Amino acid sequence: MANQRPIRVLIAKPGLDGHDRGAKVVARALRDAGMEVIYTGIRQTPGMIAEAALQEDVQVVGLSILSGAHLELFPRVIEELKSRGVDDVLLFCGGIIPHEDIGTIETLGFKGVFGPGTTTTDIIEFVRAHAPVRA
Amino acid sequence: MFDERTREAARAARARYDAEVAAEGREQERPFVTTSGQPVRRVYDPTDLAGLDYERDIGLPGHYPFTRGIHRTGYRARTWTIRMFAGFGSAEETNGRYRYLIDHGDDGLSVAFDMPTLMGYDHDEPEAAGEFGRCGVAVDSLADMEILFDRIPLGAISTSMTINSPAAVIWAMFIAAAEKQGVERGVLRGTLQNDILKEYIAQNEYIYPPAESMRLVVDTIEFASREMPLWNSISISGYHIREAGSTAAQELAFTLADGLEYVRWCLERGLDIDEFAPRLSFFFNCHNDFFEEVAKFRAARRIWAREMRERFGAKSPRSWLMRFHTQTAGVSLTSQQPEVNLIRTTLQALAGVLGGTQSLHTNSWDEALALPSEKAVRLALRTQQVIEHESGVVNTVDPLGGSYFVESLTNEMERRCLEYFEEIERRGGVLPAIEAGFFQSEIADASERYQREIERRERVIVGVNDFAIDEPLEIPILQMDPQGEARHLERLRRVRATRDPDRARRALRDLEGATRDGENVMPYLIEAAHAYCTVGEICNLWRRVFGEQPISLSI
Amino acid sequence: MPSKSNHEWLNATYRKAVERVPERDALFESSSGEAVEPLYGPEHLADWNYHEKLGYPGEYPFTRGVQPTMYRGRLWTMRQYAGFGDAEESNRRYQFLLQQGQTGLSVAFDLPTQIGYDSDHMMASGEVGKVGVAISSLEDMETLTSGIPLERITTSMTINATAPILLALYVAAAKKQGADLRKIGGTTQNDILKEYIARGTYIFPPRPSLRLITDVFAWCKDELPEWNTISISGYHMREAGCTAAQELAFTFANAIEYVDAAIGGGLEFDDFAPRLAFFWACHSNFLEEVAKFRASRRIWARIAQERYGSKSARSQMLRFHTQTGGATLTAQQPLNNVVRTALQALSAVLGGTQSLHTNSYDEALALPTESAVELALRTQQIIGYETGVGDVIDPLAGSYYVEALTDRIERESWAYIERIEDIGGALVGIEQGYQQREIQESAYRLQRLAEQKQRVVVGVNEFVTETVVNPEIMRVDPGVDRRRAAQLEALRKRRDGDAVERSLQKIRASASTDENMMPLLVEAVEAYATVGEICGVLREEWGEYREVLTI
Amino acid sequence: MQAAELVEGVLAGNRRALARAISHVEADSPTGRELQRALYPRTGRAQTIGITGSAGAGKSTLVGAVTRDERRRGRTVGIVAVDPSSPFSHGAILGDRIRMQDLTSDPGVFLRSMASRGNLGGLSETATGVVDVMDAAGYDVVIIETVGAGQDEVEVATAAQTTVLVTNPGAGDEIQSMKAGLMEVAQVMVVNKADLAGADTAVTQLRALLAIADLRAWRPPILKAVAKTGEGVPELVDAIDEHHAYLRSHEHGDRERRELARKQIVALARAALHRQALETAEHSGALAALVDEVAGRRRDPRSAAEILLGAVKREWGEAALAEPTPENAAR
Repeated sequence: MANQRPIRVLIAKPGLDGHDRGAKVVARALRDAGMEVIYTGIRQTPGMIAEAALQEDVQVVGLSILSGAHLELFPRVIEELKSRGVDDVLLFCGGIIPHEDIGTIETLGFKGVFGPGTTTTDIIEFVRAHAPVRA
Repeated sequence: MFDERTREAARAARARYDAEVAAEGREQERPFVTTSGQPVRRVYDPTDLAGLDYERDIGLPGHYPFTRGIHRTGYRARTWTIRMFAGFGSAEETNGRYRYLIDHGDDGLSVAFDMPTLMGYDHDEPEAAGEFGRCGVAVDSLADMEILFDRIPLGAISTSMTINSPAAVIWAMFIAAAEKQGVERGVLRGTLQNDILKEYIAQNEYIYPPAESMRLVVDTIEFASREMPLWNSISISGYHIREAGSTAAQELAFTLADGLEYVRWCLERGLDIDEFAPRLSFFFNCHNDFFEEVAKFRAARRIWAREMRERFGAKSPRSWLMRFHTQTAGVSLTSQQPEVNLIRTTLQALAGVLGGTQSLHTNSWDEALALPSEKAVRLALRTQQVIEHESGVVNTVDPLGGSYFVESLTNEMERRCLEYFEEIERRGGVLPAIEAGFFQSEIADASERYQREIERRERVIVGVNDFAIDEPLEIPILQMDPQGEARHLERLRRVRATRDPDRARRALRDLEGATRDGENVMPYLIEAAHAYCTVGEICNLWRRVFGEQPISLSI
Repeated sequence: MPSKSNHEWLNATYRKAVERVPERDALFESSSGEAVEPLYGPEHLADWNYHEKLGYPGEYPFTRGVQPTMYRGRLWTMRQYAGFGDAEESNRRYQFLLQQGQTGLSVAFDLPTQIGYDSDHMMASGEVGKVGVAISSLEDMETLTSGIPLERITTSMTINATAPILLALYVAAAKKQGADLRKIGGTTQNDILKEYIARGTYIFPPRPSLRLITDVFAWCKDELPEWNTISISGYHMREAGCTAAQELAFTFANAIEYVDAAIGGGLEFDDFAPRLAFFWACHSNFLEEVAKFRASRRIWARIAQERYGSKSARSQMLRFHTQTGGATLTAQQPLNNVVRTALQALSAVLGGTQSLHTNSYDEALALPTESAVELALRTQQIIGYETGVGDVIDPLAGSYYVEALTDRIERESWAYIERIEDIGGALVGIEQGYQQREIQESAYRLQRLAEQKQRVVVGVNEFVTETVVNPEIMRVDPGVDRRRAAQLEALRKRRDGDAVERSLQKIRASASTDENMMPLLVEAVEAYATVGEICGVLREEWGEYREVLTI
Repeated sequence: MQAAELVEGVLAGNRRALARAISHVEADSPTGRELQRALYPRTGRAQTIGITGSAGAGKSTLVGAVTRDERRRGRTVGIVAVDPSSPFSHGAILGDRIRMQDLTSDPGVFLRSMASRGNLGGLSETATGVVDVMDAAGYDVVIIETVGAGQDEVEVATAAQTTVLVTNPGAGDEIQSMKAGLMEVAQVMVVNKADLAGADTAVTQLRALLAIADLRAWRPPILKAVAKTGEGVPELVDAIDEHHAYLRSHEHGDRERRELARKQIVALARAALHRQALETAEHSGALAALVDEVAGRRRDPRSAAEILLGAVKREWGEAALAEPTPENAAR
């Protein structure tokens, strides 16, 4: 079993928003799908998120935000990741994100943008399909 | 219901409470009444149900007197049929709309016809000018019917048709269309509105005099009870009475009175009540006054069951139970701030469901402005689906049963209905009352009262006489296909040119003979439909035989 | 009584009917997963006593409503939660809502304000004005309330960790308007326990937080008698996924914690209890929600009378605000949300709410636009003016189902309340993550039910349409950060720095005492000390709370 | 990054290299083995601390408090936090960062969460290796915190030089029923949440248990602490330091370090043996046949186990003859 490597995912809530229902439901579903989920809790600064992604050497980073501050916070998370040389993680996000912002967020490097009503199955499949393989 | 001691205690406490409130004087100074003008008390408690007997007056679902619904399983086995009334322009366009609705979860079709069709004219007659496809689909012959139901399996879906004076003709064409699809008439499910009495009372789309019209209705009922066991031969409709401005109590009373009148005519024809009564169905409006509407539906079932069993001695429980379709109230929609109509429709639909309707049409929010757009119709459909799947009200049968207020209001609706029955009887029955303009004037009075209340702002209509805003409307209006009418007329011309002229002539001749001889006209109509005789040809034939009812009848 | 019992009917008739046409493959259950029976009848109310269970409106146990006249006297207060950007923009929105017929204000603050950071603080970056209005100083509060007569309009403020400071700001602004404080009405949410459980805008550890709350109770009793000092909220726990019964139980357990703290601080129950208010969610299960509201009044009346020996009816009556269920809104086919909200609003009214917020249909996408807010308000007006449901008090009373459901929710709630008591109370439960875990279990269950399509969400897992919705959405002016920073900089230059420093020192000194902090807070904000500065001092003194992992 | 590059990065204290190296070691991949071989000679500088105790004892909070104290003493800290994997899905939720939020942006702290990944001992087989990598990366102190249930408490003793056992007031029954073995692996005992009633009773109970335990030269101190406020934590760190000094200087220290090495080898070998034996058994097909027989009541489970073991031994005998290198046995 030690040879089986579960996918490691970081689930984080950037900013000050405390509504963590979605983040927790996703964390739990990924766990139930056999992944190792590092859950950081609420009120994470972009620096904290990037540092966690680095130290935990995750393959995937998922951000949840409902406050509408995504266009401010997401670019800063990307910046912090880059400054640490973390350039090979799969990024996705979820929350209340207007459709017209999706393009911008994708340009930042987010491969999945999941709005309300997304099933956890969709997210699990997305992570399985796109998580980078680590030797 | 409650023991005497409980009620006695409640009476004392209630008196104390009422006195306190009166002393405080904080209630608004306005009459607290239902839309039917019935006063409502501030609070209802067991004292209001004195004399109510559970077994006798409420009972169990699926059991006499059906107050709690006609199905033992309520909506737990099957929810109501979502049936969206639709039709406009040519048969091609309407067929497209039907297939769209079915794709989005509509369970049953409901056909709206345009004015020429409703009045029995072909679209190339001068009376039809300018009316093509405006408020429904244009149908002249079987050729239109075939297109209207193209790729729609008539054996699998139920179809309701809102048609009255020419009901027998349109029905014959429908049966012919199904037969051409290879579906036997015996398995067809659906409803024919076919309610001529309410046309004289409220909607005015009659052609022939009452007695002759009634004969055609009885023909259809007879034919259905013999050959089409799954078909609702008539949908006795309060909807239009209500839309014309009646109160809920009047809607209830006049509709049930009409229903009883049809029963009498059928009995006179010599039909067995248990043979035809199970196929009678009803159609009610659902307006804003939430609890009054729920009570109306519950009372309707109880009254009908009692009348059928007690008065007419029907033996079969299936003759006792009232099945009905509901449509939310078109007149309650406003052209001001039209999105707000979505809310009205939602609440009305909920009342219809809590009242135990068998099928439901929800109006689209833009209908006060134009024919509904596709998106608006879909949203109306979603309204029903949200109630069905998300509100949980379908989980238990008759969830409001027992409510002091609702039961009390149900009793009250029944009482007022029976009062109207007596009044109608005093006037010699439904037809004499129609001829004397009784219904019409009652409705006119109610309508005027309602209008006055609005104008004096005793009754608030949100966005109309209060909370009004001044902003231009931006509504996507449904555009009809400009080629539709030409295409339709070309088809009508082609039908006349290409049909077998002898078969058509013979069919019309035989129909006339049967009409004059008092034979059931249905078999002759079906043959005429197959022969591609047109609606106008048939209705004009009857105009000659029966004469026309002058329009001066109503006040 | 019927000759045939429901039980017999179920076994004979009903079962036969189901054999012929089986029940739909659907969940017949309440939000707690309890089965809903096919039929409710008189036998469900067999041992049921009208006077014990219901009584009359305005009388113990208040099941039928807290006022004798209810909506025949006055409709509920239509109170739309609003706020975004800076004080000036929000003030404009309030003026709009008041013109449209809204009858009370409800202020949403941005996250920095809720968590005690000024708009120019590093932690506030990107969040200023996003989910509510940014208020850092008295200057902002004056702008926010400008042109709104605070003596006449009641204001509800959704603010918790920093509630005493925002209340101080409101009071200071009212004083500047020349208002009589004895006439100032409104509500501060001020409910920190549910923040630890579900909403997350806490700052300090529980003990000092509870002290601030009881300070507000005590101070308002004398200074601001018309103010609802706390709005003990189930809303956010429900939004986080708990069931209706849990919503009541966890909220009452929190209420008990507050009351005990206040009594422990030397207050008399009947002195402060009349100013306690509650705040419920209204979700989609139509009749369960009605039953929940009715049960909540009965439970509180019993807690007040039996647990605290209350003598005053005003302390026993549970008054509550309701908001329709934000979590029930879908981003797909957003107009369906109008339907949901209308149904939920009707539930709340049938349940006898004192005030109501109806969500806008576009809120699952972004902040609501003005036209969506207007439609949400119209929803309430239609219920109030067109449906007649307000003409009769507690119109569903007596319904076998509704009464049985009311009893059941009450029973389930008591069981939870007792379980929390056994743990050692709400606070201990929170520290152990008990409530959090229970809520997550329910949330996860709901999610699974939806994914397995056992629970249909129209437009999401059934009746799906492919069309992309791209409605007009509301955006907060992106320049608000810079503007706010400049405003604060100017303010800090302009004000009397020494006075600010002195007032902050007093607050620091009082942190370790049990002195009532409210007068000090009023003094500080009147000197134009900012929310962030005051919280900064208290953070240094009390430290910060860290969440408990409960997944 | 290749192994050589990683080794260089780890030794230079590059955090990204360290994180990636840990992943390899945790996965027990060939690169991971290579890294361990290359890095082990560069370890031994760090003070390694194991923190164990039952669920809810406040271990994470205590790790945070100890780390803060160590930082105040100017030491850098690496933390390995192990949480259980789900026995069903093998997934895990690792939430230790929540309680150490203030530490996660401190460049002198490196926190790595690990899942137990369903190993028999509970504690990840590879945790020892991860501790070594952190040691090699130059952290002055490496703390390993384990899931608090079952056998893993014993196993934590193999991963660290100093094991701290955490209990709480009111845990009397639990202390009474503690396995003697557990008592014997702890070098420091601490009653956390000592602000609650019953702290002194707990201390007395621990003392009574120690009195009957089979102890050597080092007598574990019993301390009280309140991790939440930091009360008693400096004393705890002092005690850990003392044990560290003891290992370095005392005559018994050397013996105990050898004992630790032995335990580590045995634990790893046992796990590897166990796994490989089962793999071999499944692979040979012997197991499936035996299952049929036992399920059909034709053979008793005990004899079946013996047959299985025989089959494994035969296979291994041949393999061992073919390639008798120590590496083969460890694969």
